[in-house]
Amino acid sequence: MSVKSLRQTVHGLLPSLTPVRFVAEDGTPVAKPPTGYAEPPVEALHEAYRRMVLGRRFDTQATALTKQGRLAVYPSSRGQEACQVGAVLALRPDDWLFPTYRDSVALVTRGIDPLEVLTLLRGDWHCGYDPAATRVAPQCTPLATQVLHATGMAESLRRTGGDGVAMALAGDGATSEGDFHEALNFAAVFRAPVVFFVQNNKYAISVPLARQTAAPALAYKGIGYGVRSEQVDGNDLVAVLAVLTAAVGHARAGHGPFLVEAHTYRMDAHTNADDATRYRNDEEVEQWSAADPLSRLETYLRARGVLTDEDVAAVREEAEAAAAELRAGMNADTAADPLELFDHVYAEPTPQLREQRALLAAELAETDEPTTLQTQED
Amino acid sequence: MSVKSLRQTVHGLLPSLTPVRFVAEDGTPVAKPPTGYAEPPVEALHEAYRRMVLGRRFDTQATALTKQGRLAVYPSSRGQEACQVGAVLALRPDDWLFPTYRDSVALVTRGIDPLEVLTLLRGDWHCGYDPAATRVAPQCTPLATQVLHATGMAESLRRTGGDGVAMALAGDGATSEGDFHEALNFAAVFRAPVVFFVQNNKYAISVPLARQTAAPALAYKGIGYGVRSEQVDGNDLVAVLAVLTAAVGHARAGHGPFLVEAHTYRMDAHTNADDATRYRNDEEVEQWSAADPLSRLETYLRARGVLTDEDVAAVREEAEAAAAELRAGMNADTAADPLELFDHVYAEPTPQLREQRALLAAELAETDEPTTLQTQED
Amino acid sequence: MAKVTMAQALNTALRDALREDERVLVFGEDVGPLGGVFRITDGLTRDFGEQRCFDTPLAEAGIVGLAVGMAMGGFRPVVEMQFDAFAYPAFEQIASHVAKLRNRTRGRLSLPMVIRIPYAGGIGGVEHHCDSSEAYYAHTPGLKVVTPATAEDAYWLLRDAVADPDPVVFLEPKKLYWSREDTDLERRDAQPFGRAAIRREGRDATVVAYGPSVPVALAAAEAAAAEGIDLEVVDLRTLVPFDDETVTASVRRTGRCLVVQEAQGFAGVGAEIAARVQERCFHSLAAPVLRVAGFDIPYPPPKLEHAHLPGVDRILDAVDRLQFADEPDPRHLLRGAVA
Amino acid sequence: MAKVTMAQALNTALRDALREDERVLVFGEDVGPLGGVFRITDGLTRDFGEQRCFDTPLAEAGIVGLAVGMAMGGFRPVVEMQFDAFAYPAFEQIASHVAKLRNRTRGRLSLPMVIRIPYAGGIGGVEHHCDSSEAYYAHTPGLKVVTPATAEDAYWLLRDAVADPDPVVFLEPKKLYWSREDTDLERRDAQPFGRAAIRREGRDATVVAYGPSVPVALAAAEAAAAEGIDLEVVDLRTLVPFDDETVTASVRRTGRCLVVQEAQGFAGVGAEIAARVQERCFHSLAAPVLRVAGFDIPYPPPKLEHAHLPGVDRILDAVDRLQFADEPDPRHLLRGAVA
Ligand SMILES: Cc1ncc(C[n+]2csc(CCOP(=O)(O)OP(=O)(O)O)c2C)c(N)n1
Ligand SMILES: Cc1ncc(C[n+]2csc(CCOP(=O)(O)OP(=O)(O)O)c2C)c(N)n1
Ligand SMILES: [Mg+2]
Ligand SMILES: [Mg+2]
Repeated sequence: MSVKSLRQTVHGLLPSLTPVRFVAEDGTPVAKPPTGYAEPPVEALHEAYRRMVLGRRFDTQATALTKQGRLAVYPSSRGQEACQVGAVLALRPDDWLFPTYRDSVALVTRGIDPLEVLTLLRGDWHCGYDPAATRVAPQCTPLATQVLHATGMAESLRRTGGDGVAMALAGDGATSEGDFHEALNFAAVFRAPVVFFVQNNKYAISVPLARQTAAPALAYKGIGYGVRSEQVDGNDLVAVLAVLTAAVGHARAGHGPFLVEAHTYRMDAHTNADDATRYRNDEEVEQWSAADPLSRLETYLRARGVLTDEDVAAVREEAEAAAAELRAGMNADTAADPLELFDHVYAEPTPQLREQRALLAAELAETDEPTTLQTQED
Repeated sequence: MSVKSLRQTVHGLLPSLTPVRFVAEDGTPVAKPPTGYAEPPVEALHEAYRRMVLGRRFDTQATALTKQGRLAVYPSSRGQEACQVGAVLALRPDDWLFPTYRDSVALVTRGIDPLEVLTLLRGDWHCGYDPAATRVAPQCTPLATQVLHATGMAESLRRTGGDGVAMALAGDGATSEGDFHEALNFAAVFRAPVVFFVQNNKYAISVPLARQTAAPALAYKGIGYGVRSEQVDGNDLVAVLAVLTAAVGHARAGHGPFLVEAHTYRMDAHTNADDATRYRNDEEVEQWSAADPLSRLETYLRARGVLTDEDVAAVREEAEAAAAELRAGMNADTAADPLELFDHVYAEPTPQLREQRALLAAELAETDEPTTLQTQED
Repeated sequence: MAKVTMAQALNTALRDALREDERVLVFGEDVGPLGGVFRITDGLTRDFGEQRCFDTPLAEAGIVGLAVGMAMGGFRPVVEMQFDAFAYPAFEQIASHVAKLRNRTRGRLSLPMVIRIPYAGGIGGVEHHCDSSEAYYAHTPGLKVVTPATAEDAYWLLRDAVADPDPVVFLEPKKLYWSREDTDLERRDAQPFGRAAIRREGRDATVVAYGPSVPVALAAAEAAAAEGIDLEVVDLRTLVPFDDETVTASVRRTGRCLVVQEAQGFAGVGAEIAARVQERCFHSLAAPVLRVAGFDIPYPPPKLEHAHLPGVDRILDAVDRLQFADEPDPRHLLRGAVA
Repeated sequence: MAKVTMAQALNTALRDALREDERVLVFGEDVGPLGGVFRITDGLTRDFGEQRCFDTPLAEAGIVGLAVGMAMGGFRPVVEMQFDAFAYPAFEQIASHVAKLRNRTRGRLSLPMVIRIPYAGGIGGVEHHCDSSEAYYAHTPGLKVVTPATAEDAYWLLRDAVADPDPVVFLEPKKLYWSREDTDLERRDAQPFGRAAIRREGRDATVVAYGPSVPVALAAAEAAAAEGIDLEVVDLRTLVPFDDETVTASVRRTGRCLVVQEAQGFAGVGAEIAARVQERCFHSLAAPVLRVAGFDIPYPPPKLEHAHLPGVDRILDAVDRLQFADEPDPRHLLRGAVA
């Protein structure tokens, strides 16, 4: 390869020096729109706005449920709605999504029943929705492990001849895990159609970005694998959707994986159980309030004349109705039968599990309790 | 940070577009010497030449011993002597080296008794030399794990106030492991004085580089961690020593870690037990013969008038003597007492190990064998 | 004497270790300003500085691998894995290096380091946060494996672990973090490292437990006492080294033995205990050594963990079976019923 | 009937599986053109193409994680870990995902995949190349764990494993790769998956073994026969599921039981076997269930492995102890002598 074409290859892999942005924090279009990315059509932005409102309402409702003691734990993604909605809207229904515990808003946007989304956090079962039907993997807790699964799924999709794409979601902290590295490398070597979408929300629980990496930006990791990379303002839905659409298109067209880093911010603590005052100050949080993705998009769409007061009111109403439905649903008892514990370990229980199941069944019979126990929460 | 200084940061981290080289394959100086690296003083090159001859002779002797059935297995590094000698000569005796199974020539160059180097491969014990005294970690087999140890050691050196440096050796294949990634990241965040030296010999056993990575070069991994990086012609001792000296100097001066990729070639099979004809052809091997690091340096030094026929003859004689000594040493029985198996598991054997030791002692007494068994090889 | 929680005892142990030996370092994920998700390292960064207690990037193999290098370099790292299942990424470093370095080098290098792991269930944690992973470590020669059941032991065993010349996997039963007890940490009443403690003396059977199962075993012993059965409860404290002497002596005295563990039973530490007790006490045994363990299933979701964890009733049922006849085994009858 | 090595049997099993089911894929380190370092995948790339058998980058978590995703996507991956200890980097993927995905999703997703691991010692391999790691997997619910001892079983168990709806850890005793036996792989005489095989019938005691220990147990049985002791040898074949029925029936018949394993003994699979045999057969036992296992040490260097591995003599010594009295245990006498 000539030095010139090498230089081109290198520059083709590196991200933009500054995050791609279409809309400024105040909701006005940036002076110089980014080159190389098309602004999504207005209907898409309109739908994204609606989804963000619904997502935000879901998120605040879930947080409220923890405060009322009706949900054990919830990792809020308030402030990250542009990322989570943008990610889902960039995908087709037949693409696969590999989310983390933080990505409940993405799941709701994908159309999964909010109650099923909360099954894990209510403690009823490990995954409440049907991953095969929704093409959404179970929300993943062991950090970065799902990035490999997404790569494997993408490789399956590539081999089965369609043009499906897989998208892995991961946090800034998760990029430090070995699995993240192995996934990017495998994807690049196999040219698997996978998009790695890093929501850099500046913290991994209490650990700030500067303690996580010394890279100029996480998007600079791509070149080390030969993976095209980009960084984007994660609180600008227009930019997120534009860049992710390009990334998904790149993968779908057979050009291999794509890494996108979104700069965003986790407005709430890590979960309701966390105390963020121990490691960050209010000023920082307030500064990021000004960059709120939802009001930014609202201002932008209103200024473009494509979002009316009625639209806004209608979406809010829809969101309130969904929140009310969620609250109501949380009253229903959904705990599993303890004997189900033995049903899914293997396709058929082993002789050992049959014995153990019988033991538990006998105990349950003895204690005269119904096998479906009342939950303590109710 | 301004866009301009960002751009500078990025370019400061990226490696040269082509490998740094001082001496062409035919032993003549390159037309345009690389900028930013000083050619090492002639005495250093002279000493490097001597070490390379000794290393090459050690390596061929070890391979010969496997053919005679006097050594179970040996992973040759023939063709990589510029890397292994350059690495050691770039370090001070109080720096630490973290080698792999492939780096026996580096160990010999470091001054470790060749017999002690071969203890592992003779099957006598896992590590035959004293790592504390030599400041050379045991040769590491689980790939890339030692890169983390080197980082930890470097961090220790940094904290204890001296200016010691640690160097980790790793192969191209090892860069795919998660531990490689985690080590680079930790080192960058802690600014640990560690040099990561990747000997890219184009194969990981049978797997060629193109199946290992899609990166423009492995050195492009550095920027994703904020680690300064360089690539070098690994068969040009002058370049290897120049770049590693700079890298070690960078770390020693407190500027943090440095990643160097050397492009070289594994002339022999993975080990004597491997059959390289299954996965590569002779032409490729022959091509690389022309790039031999030893004859290249010899030609270069002779042309510069600093290496005479007498010098060459003297070094060869020294090498032959060392080989003869090694052959003789291999006749001595060095197998450990079976009861030593219990001695180093913990500082003090547990009660369980004392019982087990007694069991074995009783067995050995019963079978009337001396506790130090004759080795089968003898 | 003051009321102390296990969490406080652990925090105090780290403080005292940091104070007494400048080679001691504490690091891991969120152990710095946050004080760890369980606050075991609370205030350490503030009081000892960032050089002594600090956050690392998020990578467990990295944390353990760094600790290996730093221990080689003369430090005494005490690292935290945030939860049991999140130590698995470090498994290679632990099994292939932490456990083996001393042996590989014939004792020329050693790794005085502690890997602290909040472990086991009972706190309503979601998947991957409640694994009982002790068997993985106890089966790996070269590691010492510790799990305290009391605040006092937590303090002394952690001090012992930090001072130990060998690597110690220190398993903290997270459900006991907040249980309080009266103890004076300044005075060592605790057994030496490597010795079990008889937490309750009894005549009729020996219950061997460790870590999170000890309080359950003690509660069961109280309940059994009400029914006229007098159980001896042995708390192992260290799984490796194993205190054969105390366990064997107890079982030879009582003639019966029950082992309790939270972990899934198959090939767990309880299996080892049962195996060695019957090896050593066979002719003293009036009944087989029985085990009460977690089921051989992935840890259940929070609302079902009560069905999985060995509780007082399940222990009492097993005590009832300590006199059973070989044929028929009631479990085989049950099994016929469901097959 | 033809002479077949275990290596050939495994290769044939992979070929037949690749041929019969296009969802089957073989991948890992060096499994392509090289045919694997043990040549188990010899010729597969040539005969089935790069799409069906291919090399991956060098990263075990990556290989297993990729397999998880591909199994979710409808494939049936058969992956190779190059050696036992080099599967440890994949431990998190195996324990937290491979073992759990079906359960987490209530059966909506399943992972029909096989993780092949050449394991255990006896070939003079250097450190990290000879670990007996079966207990780590057998202790992890959700995995099936298999280890063949004959070429015939290697073939059929691997076919069964590939066809199984659940993930299987397939442990290949590398020292048996080259042992030949007369067998016709076209005709299935092998037991069903999950059942043990009685390799030798005997009256006096049951020897339970698996994988690499089976031939040693059989050799010991021959030697014992010469001394007038008639040993029954049970080959477990699958560790999970465990065939209690066969083992229990045998021990109830013989009244004595000895368990043989190469792995370090503490909390190994042998402990489980001993524990469950005495639980189920207590009143049939004339002596404790004894274990002959590897020592609790890191695997020795090549020249010392003979001292570590359970051999015929050590098994015969243990057989002698099957009639021992509880007090005094000869090992305790020994221990007194060295303490
Ligand atoms: C392997 C592993 N280690 C540790 C944890 C505990 N943990 C849960 S979330 C978290 C922080 C993750 O940070 P980041 O990746 O930035 O995602 P965010 O929570 O900010 O969305 C940690 C350490 C885990 N889940 N998995
Ligand atoms: C974790 C791990 N996986 C697999 C292996 C088996 N193995 C030994 S050497 C090797 C190839 C290494 O290639 P590379 O890193 O390029 O180094 P080279 O041998 O070429 O010097 C492999 C796969 C290992 N030693 N460790
Ligand atoms: Mg984050
Ligand atoms: Mg290589």
